[in-house]
Amino acid sequence: MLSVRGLQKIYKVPGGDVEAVRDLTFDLAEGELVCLVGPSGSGKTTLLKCISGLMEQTSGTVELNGSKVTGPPKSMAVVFQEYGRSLFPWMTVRANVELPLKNQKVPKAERAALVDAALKSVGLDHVPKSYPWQLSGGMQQRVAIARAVAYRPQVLLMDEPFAAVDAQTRADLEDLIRTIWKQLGVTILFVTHDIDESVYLGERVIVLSSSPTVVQEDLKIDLPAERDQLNTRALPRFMELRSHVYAEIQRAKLGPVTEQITAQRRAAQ
Amino acid sequence: MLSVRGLQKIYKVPGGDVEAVRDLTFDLAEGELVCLVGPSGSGKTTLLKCISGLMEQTSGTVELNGSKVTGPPKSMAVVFQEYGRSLFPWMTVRANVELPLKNQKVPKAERAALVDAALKSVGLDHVPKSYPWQLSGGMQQRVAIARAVAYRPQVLLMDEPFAAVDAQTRADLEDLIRTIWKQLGVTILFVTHDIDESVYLGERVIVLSSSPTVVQEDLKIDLPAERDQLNTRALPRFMELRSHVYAEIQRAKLGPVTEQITAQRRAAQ
Amino acid sequence: MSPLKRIAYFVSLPILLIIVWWALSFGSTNFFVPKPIELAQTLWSTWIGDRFFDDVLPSLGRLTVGLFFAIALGIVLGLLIGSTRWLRNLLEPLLEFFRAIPPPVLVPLLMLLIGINDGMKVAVIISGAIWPVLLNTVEGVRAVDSVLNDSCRSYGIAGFARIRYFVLPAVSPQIMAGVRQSLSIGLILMVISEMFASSSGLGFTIVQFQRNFAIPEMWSGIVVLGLIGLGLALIFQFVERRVLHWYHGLKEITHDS
Amino acid sequence: DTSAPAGSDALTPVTVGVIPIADTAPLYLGLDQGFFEDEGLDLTIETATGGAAIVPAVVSGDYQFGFSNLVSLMVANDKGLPLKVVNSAVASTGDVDSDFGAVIVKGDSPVETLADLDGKTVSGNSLNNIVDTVMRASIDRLGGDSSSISFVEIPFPDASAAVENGQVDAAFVVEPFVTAAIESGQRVISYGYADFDLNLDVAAYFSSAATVEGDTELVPKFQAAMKKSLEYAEANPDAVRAIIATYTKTPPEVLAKIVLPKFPTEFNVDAVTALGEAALKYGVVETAPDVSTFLP
Amino acid sequence: MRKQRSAAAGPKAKALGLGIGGIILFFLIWEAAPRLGLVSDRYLPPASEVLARLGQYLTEAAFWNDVADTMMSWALGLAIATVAAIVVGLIIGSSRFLRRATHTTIEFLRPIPSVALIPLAVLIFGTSIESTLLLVVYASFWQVLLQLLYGIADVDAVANDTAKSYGLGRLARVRYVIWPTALPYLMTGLRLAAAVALILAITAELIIGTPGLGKQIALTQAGGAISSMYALVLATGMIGVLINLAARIIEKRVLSWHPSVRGEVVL
Ligand SMILES: Nc1ncnc2c1ncn2[C@@H]1O[C@H](COP(=O)(O)OP(=O)(O)OP(=O)(O)O)[C@@H](O)[C@H]1O
Ligand SMILES: Nc1ncnc2c1ncn2[C@@H]1O[C@H](COP(=O)(O)OP(=O)(O)OP(=O)(O)O)[C@@H](O)[C@H]1O
Ligand SMILES: O=[N+]([O-])[O-]
Ligand SMILES: [Mg+2]
Ligand SMILES: [Mg+2]
Repeated sequence: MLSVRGLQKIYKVPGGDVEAVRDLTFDLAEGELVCLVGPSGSGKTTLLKCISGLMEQTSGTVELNGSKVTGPPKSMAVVFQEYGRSLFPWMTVRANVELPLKNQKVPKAERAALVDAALKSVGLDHVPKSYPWQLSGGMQQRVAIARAVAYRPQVLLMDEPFAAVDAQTRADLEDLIRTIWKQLGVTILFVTHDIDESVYLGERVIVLSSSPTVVQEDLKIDLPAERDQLNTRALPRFMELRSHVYAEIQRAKLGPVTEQITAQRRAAQ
Repeated sequence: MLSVRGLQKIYKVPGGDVEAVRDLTFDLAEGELVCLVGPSGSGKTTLLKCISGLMEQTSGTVELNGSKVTGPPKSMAVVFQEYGRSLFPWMTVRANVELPLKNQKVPKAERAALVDAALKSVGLDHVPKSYPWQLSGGMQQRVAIARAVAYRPQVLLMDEPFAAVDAQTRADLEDLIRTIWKQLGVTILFVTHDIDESVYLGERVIVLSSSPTVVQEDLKIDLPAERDQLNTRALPRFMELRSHVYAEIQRAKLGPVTEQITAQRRAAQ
Repeated sequence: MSPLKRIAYFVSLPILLIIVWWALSFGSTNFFVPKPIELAQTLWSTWIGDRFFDDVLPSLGRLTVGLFFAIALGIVLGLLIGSTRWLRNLLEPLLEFFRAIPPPVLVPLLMLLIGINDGMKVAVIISGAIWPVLLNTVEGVRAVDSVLNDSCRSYGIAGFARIRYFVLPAVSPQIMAGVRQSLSIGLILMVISEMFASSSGLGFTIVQFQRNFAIPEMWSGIVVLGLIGLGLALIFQFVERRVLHWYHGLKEITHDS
Repeated sequence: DTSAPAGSDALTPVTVGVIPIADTAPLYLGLDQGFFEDEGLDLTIETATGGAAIVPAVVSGDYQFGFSNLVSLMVANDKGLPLKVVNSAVASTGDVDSDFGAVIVKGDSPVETLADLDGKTVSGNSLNNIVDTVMRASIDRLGGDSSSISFVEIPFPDASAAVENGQVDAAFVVEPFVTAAIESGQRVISYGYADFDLNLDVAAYFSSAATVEGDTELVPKFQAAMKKSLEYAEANPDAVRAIIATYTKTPPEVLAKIVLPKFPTEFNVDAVTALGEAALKYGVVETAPDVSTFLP
Repeated sequence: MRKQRSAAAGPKAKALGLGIGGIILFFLIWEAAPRLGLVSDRYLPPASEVLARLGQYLTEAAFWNDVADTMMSWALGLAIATVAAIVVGLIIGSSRFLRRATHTTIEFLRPIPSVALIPLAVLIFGTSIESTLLLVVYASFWQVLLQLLYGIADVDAVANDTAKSYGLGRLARVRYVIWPTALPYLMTGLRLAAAVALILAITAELIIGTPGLGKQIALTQAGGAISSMYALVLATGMIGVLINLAARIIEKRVLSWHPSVRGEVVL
């Protein structure tokens, strides 16, 4: 369904170019839940922006359902890493979540039901009339998640969506994502820094190298489909997988670091 | 050294008040490293703002070295949860880190050395001339950390400072904080959502209840002073402690939730 | 803030300035320099009565129409020009050209093209009052937050919905800055528009007073202008607080002035 | 100027604020001919578009003398402004068929005389001033009803266009716009000033009470120089046209054709009295000036 | 590097081309209007005639003297107004008390037309350049001040808190936080004020009669030299275009970090 081929992105900045992503190739099947991990600055956000058609890649292609992505496709929702800036400060929490549905001309009653359900599922049913800037960081992030969930997209891109919430909420939200994924058959690409999370959530984990970025590893997560926070995380296979990913990330971070630095120094000259 | 007594904060908003913090009382001794955990929206950021003198509490007192905090005290540095907004987009990374030192009239050479060391310690010595908006989320967050580190404060308040960085970098930064803490004898209050992190880093962990917030637990972390990522985390005592904190947070989250909702509903009417 | 304190803030500085002015003009015999007491008397006798209905109200009517179109056009053009780079490149030099033309030479031209009527006077008001709104809107549109913009695009919010739900609110703080400027500039141009091809109106009357050496009356006319400006500012403030309440919350601006 | 020869430091510097039109040609001629220097005056001429700048400058003493139309000076006198008329300046030609100020209408306008203007729209450069006062007086004298006319303000340069576009039915203009209007096919229905009085003083030179009292020698010197200048101008129309070309932007071909005003050395007291009474009648002033004290 | 530069010159040239295209289009309409008899060419001469007259002006030293005189009043007046507005704006803007206390007075004074102040200016300063300056300064001061006040209100709460928590005092915050935040607003204020200052410089010359383009415009108006008048007006407009060009260049430099400018480079 989603196919990324030889994706390269070079940011043109005064004083030299920054090659954020060098060469990424991978596929997502319809209804897959894939986690993406990689060192800070490895180009995960960049990749998501290219996939969602918000930014033009320098070379390579992104295809969705067989057709090239040139602009933001309908039926795709993105949860941005900069959650604070992705909410409209002039709208209440409720209006923020409702807006994409309103724009899709979803009937009022159905809209209300979707919004209520989404807000409830992220534990924010008590603040619909608040404005985003009246909320804590974690609450803001959950509003952004609720907006994506209420939208019922076919493809969901999430960029570290749980970074600002507490451990318990995080666990709840992880289960929420898996539930939605299973119920609605949505295809999910989920960026996270939490290795346990990537293994717990994903059917596959893609590990990116550090910048300039390539796919370092594409790991199948062969855990049972039914997962729960206590038992799944206690499975020996879970431990194995998380250790494996951890090692990969360490390798990613240590490995090409020198190469990266020299490359950027070169670019800066 | 830092003493919080009966702290209460009520946000006045049109349509009702929000009691973010009800009654917080705790002390930090000089040179202590305390972690603060609590559910999303429990008032951690609010508390930090009151301690740093950026916001006036509704009642209660904050004392630093015996004198009441009424404005931002010198020799205190804060790393904000909204790292993106706390960096000045009109300054390069280097200038952002340098600014507080420049303002303190630190001599140029010393300043340069401090800035270089701080940037190096967070792994950003290759991008001093970039602007914050040219960096990834994790890189921005590390700039904010570098700025606090370079400042050499007596008191360091950090609000989820590692939320946006990858696991490996996070581990490195944790060790960085412990090193600085030990070397410089700085008093640190560290807000985190990562339970393992709170136990690994802190000498004490304070668990907040959910809103309206009180101190639910003040836990001494009796782990050896010398900690390292592999061995400390494998200690049985570490496991015990983290389970304890986890249980507390779960209790915090589940416990007063109904109370919280009714309170806020009341306020909204 | 208590109403009393509010009133105190409202009148303190003006009263202080009037006292200073009174003290300075106390011994003055200069014909052109007004004195507070004399001016207050003149203000009453000159503007309360027929003149209010014959001169002030029609002027205010034209001002209202002119400001409405200036603001509406400024916003609409600003949104278009700000979000379409080729349009901006095409029009900017031309607009800058017209922006620099002084009203005293522009008015005869408008007279030629539009005629001698209220339409011409309204056009003069628009020709000056549009710029602050237009420029601020253009600059605001150019600077909308990139993450918010991406959010909109990714949820397929485009076209009119994008303007309505994203661009307009996002730019509203800057639009408001422009509108506030436009109010006083509109008032100034209302005066200038009545300096030509006119036989009534507040501006016409002020100029008549000036030419006929009715100096206290002239100053009283200027005071009327100031008071109208103040009235507009109060209305504006009321509107702004409602339109920008989210912004003031976001920026932690406490308003109680 | 600053590079004046050693002998000239005996000269008294004097600044006159004028409007750069044909009416003030004698002053320029007098400067050119050295009449002012002869009287011990070092003359500087400053120009402005109207009284808004000239009157305050004279009142403040920045200028010693200024040029203004007579009705403005009557209004100032009426309002108690301490101005003093010191010298005649310009007057109508004494010819009802050719003067420097005229009421023009469109070539195909049905309006033939001032009396036909009832109920119509007429422009002047400045309302409640000399132009509408003389027009009203002439209209009422001819049996029209000046109160039925709506007067609007249109500057002289823009009036002909307004007439042509039908925005006004008639307009009072002065040279060079009279000539230009006629050339473009518009018609003159009245030479307004001459119609009011064949020899109507239209404008004057004035000073402030403070200046007059401050230097009792100054005004006589200025008057002496002005007298010579006005006489010279009256006697040398070609010199007048030549000098106008130096300080105005009137195209030479137009300048050759314009009707020059008269430059009298004495006021026509009867005409000024009548003008004052008309100003009173039409509400321009509250009391008519006492000509014996108003004029020098 | 070279490649990059030529790539950057592409859109720049295109922008310039479009801008010139816009102006040419305007001239064509202007040329056509009198030629087609929409307005009489006696009152609005065709563009070609006016351009020819302007071309003639450009070769005259006196014209350039007038331009210099006008630009002198413009530059001085704008500079004084800007500096004054910045100082006053930063003082008022960073104090809630002053903001409230001055509100009435500012709103009362702003709508007073500069032209109404001409008699007063002449009374105080005579017909010297100071009179012109007073009018220019009075009119353009408010534009800068108001924009600055709105700019100051735009300071990000988190950025301001950051500065406070690192011990940046009021002055340091003004310099490092408030100033950069307000700068985009200030630039707009400056562009508004630059045009107003030019307008008032010319209007003051026109009415008071101090030397400069305005006085020439008054002379050509009074003399019925219509093409010359429009040529001078054209010159005025062109000065406005050049001023804006300069403002844009300054803006590119001082606001390179700002989304309005950086957004145009990236992507
Ligand atoms: N606008 C930009 N201009 C220049 N360089 C940029 C820009 N945006 C990102 N980069 C660079 O591209 C690289 C990848 O950034 P990106 O934000 O995609 O990383 P990331 O994987 O999302 O990191 P993180 O986990 O920290 O969010 C970084 O080196 C960053 O500095
Ligand atoms: N400006 C404000 N106006 C009104 N309510 C506010 C404001 N700021 C915070 N609150 C409320 O105060 C409570 C505590 O917020 P705070 O940001 O301190 O939480 P937090 O513990 O930092 O949460 P998180 O872990 O999600 O960052 C929340 O319920 C929030 O909605
Ligand atoms: O202030 N103005 O007269 O334009
Ligand atoms: Mg990222
Ligand atoms: Mg927080």
